[in-house]
Amino acid sequence: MYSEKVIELFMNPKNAGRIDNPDGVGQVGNPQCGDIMKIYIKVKDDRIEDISFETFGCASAIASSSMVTEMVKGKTLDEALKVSNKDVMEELGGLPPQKIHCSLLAEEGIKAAIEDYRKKAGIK
Amino acid sequence: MYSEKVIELFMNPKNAGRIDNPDGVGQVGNPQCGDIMKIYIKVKDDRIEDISFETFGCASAIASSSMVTEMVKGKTLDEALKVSNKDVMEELGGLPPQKIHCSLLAEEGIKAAIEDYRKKAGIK
Amino acid sequence: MPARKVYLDHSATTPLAAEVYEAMKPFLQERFGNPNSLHSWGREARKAVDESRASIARLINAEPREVIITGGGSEADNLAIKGTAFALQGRGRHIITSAIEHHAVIDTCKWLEKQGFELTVLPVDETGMVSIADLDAAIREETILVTIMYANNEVGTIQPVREIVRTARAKGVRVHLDGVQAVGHIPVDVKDLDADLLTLSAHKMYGPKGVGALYVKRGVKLDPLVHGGGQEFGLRSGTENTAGIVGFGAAAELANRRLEEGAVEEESRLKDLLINGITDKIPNAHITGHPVERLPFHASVCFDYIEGESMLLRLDAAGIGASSGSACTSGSLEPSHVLLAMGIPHELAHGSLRLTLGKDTTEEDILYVLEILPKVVSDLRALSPLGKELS
Amino acid sequence: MPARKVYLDHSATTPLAAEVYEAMKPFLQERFGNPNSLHSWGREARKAVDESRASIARLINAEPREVIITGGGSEADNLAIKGTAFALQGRGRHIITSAIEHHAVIDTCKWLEKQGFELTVLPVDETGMVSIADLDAAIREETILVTIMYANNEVGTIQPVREIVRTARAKGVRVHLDGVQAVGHIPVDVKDLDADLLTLSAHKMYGPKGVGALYVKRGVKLDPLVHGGGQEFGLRSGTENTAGIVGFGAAAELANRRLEEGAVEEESRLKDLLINGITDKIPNAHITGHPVERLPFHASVCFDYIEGESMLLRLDAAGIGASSGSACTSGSLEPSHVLLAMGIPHELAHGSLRLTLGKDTTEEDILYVLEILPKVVSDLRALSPLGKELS
Ligand SMILES: Cc1ncc(COP(=O)(O)O)c(C=O)c1O
Ligand SMILES: Cc1ncc(COP(=O)(O)O)c(C=O)c1O
Repeated sequence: MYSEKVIELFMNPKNAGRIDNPDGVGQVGNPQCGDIMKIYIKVKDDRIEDISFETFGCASAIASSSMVTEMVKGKTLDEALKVSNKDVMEELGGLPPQKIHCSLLAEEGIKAAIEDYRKKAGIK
Repeated sequence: MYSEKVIELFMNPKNAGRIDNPDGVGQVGNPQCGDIMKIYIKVKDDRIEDISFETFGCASAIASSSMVTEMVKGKTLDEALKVSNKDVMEELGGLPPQKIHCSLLAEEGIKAAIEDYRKKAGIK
Repeated sequence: MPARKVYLDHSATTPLAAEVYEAMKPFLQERFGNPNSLHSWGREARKAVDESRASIARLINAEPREVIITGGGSEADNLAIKGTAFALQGRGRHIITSAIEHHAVIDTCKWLEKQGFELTVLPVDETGMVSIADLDAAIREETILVTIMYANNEVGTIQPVREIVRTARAKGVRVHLDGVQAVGHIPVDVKDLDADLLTLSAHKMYGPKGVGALYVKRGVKLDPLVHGGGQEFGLRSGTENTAGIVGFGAAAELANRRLEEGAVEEESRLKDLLINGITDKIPNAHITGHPVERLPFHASVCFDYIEGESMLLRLDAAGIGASSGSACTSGSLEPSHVLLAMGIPHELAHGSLRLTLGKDTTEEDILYVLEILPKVVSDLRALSPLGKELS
Repeated sequence: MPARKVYLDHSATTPLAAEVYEAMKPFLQERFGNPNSLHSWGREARKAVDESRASIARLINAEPREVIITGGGSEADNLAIKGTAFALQGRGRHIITSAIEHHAVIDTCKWLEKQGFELTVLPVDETGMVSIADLDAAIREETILVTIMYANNEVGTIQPVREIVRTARAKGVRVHLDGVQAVGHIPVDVKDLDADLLTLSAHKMYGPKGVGALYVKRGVKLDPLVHGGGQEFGLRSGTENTAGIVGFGAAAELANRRLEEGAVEEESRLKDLLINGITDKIPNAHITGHPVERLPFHASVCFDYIEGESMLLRLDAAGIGASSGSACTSGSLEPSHVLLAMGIPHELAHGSLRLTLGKDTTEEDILYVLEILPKVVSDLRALSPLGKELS
């Protein structure tokens, strides 16, 4: 059902946990639906210098979180905003149809974190 | 499904065939229903001296024919008339429910042959 | 003990092929998982089910997604017919079938009649063939389904399925074919046929009993017959019979191979040997079914003056397994509706015998039958009061 | 490779017992006859089916004639409910069920609703119990069936079946019990219960998948679900799955023996060890289902802050097979209707875990789970944004 990559990242996720004093935090999903993703970012020179996640959800939600944080780390915010759920899915080696929303959550999580950062920084 | 006795009599029926110049012949059943039994008797001193059958029908019809002819051979006509389908079934070690009509046919066959004899002999 | 054991009742059921049993074994032992489980036990079962579905699909040139596995051929017939009736009742309530269907089709149609559906039963000719003109004339505005068998189990006649499908579909009517006797034995290609629904049964093609399938063309909507957990794409709920499905898959592979290798032609040659031997050696023997358009493994005959069950049991005593459409074999009073629909008189229908060959049938087997059968027939005729004027 | 393989998903399916497989073997090989055939191949198959039916009947104290073999538990549920609905629709069209039924019952009832039947769904309390007062109040003049499960598959709660039957029958209403999780595991006696219909499934009691049974009390009229050749006393047509039925019979014999020997008590002891270990070692763990009236092999729990599927896959990586009522395991959006009906909030229901023991489960297995599970839960909690204020 899951690709090896998904299982690997789910078992050994990268960038898991919290960052102290993050510059931006995005939370998407809701516990009723069984998925919450929280993304923490540190931004320096308009780049994502550090990033982490906390996820309540299934294996593909956790793997998608881990994957998207790896993908955007070091990117400029505008580059990061271009990472789509399709890109995440591709890197994961695909997701089962009923799990596509997990990759969408990952895309939205990054967007929410960046938005939060920009709002706090007074950037429009 | 069938008792050993039924199978034995079906495979090696007794009293099968025709009797030359029978004193009475009874035919019961009809080919539409898949069962015809024809009983031939020779009568001497009001007793069934010889008897035979021809049967178109299933194993239990053939076994019932054979059994009933054995049972009435040597009996007086009145004794023979008392042989019921239950008696035939008992001697056969039972019949499956949907085959009970075969033993009835045997009972009726004997009755028909005796009736034919009595009619020919002018006995009421 | 008989001198030889010769099983000639492959239309009733076939032995499980050795390779099919081998394929099933692990799923009756350590690979016992429920395919719906997420853990490793479940995943290996799911994989096996998927692969088997693909094998079954390949046999009939369908997509795996179009193969719905059921608990047998009868259930698949019921699913096709009731599933259509309940799904399309808003559009119409008229169903067309034929007079020589299997009971799984007839009795289902009759039950629907009691629920307010209308039924047209097409007659057949003396070879067991449906007429395309009759079918065409029977189709009405409210017709939602034509259900006709691919090949008949009692007399082996193969219907003009291509024309049946074409005629129905020209008027936009859905077609179900009961392919239980055909699939695995003659080439069946659903893409080529363009039928909507096709029934298969594993145990008629060297697979296990209790598992069948319904081919459901993509886009064809059915109500499920068995509701529940939503297995089989929502059309047949219940924990999958993994071992059975794997066996069905292996049987489909075997059938594919046999069809490719032309193994069926040898069966057909032996069948002709048998049929010719019977008509040569036994007077008053009437071959039933179509002389040419018939299943390659199927011989059926009616003998005057004797009754089927007694033939079967005499043959059985000699080690030969056969069947009959005689009323006495079923415990009912009427002989086979198939034989009667073909215009065979009652008393002759009572004397029917079916001999169906299989992949392991040999020429020696046939010669043995041709040695035993004439004697069985003449012995029983000697016991019979019928036909004596002729002998 | 995990250190150990521990299968704790016996409510999903059980391994086939070795003796069951041994009993089936000949019917997957030389004893391949169709039980409806008259010849020796058929007769030996018929004998085996009859004997197996008697074994199944003995397990629930029924008469053999009252046991209708089907292609699984789901089909038996469908037969009980639709069979009653169609047979009794002239008398009334109201059906009563509960909020925690298996989908084979719920979805069948919902389909009947679309066909014009009326449905009352009884609520349950926080332990998963139906209230007898609710049931009594729901019965109306037009009520034709009460269908309630004997024991629940997700939380193990055993219903007050005796009172359910008594209440319904006092008002002349037919009762169906889905006994799939109960039969073979706790004593079930249909004479004592006086229920009309009871569903069984072989693969939940060390028998094969794809075979089940419906107990139909003598005199209870049903419409068949699968029409056709008239097998199973006219209630379930189709060539009998001989090997499967023989396996079911052997599984019934095994279950009878285990129940007599009290083998279930050891299972229950290990289950308590597991439940107590979980609540001792893991904070914020909520045992679901009834504390006492539960299946002896059944442990179910919800953990705060984490989601079921991820638990399953982490456990699976450690060699442990378990299941969950999380939405993510089924691919739907809503978590288990059973947990929600018991008043468990959505987010907690997402964190459900079911561990169901079997006849081969050992104390070492349980200790292994108690070593692995706390770490899986705490690792996943460390990944979760929820509940962080508490830790
Ligand atoms: C309570 C209950 N009813 C019915 C079923 C369906 O049984 P089967 O899987 O044999 O169709 C199950 C198991 O899946 C069950 O747990
Ligand atoms: C033509 C036909 N249709 C349907 C069936 C029913 O198949 P099954 O025995 O698998 O239920 C059979 C065989 O019994 C058959 O010959």
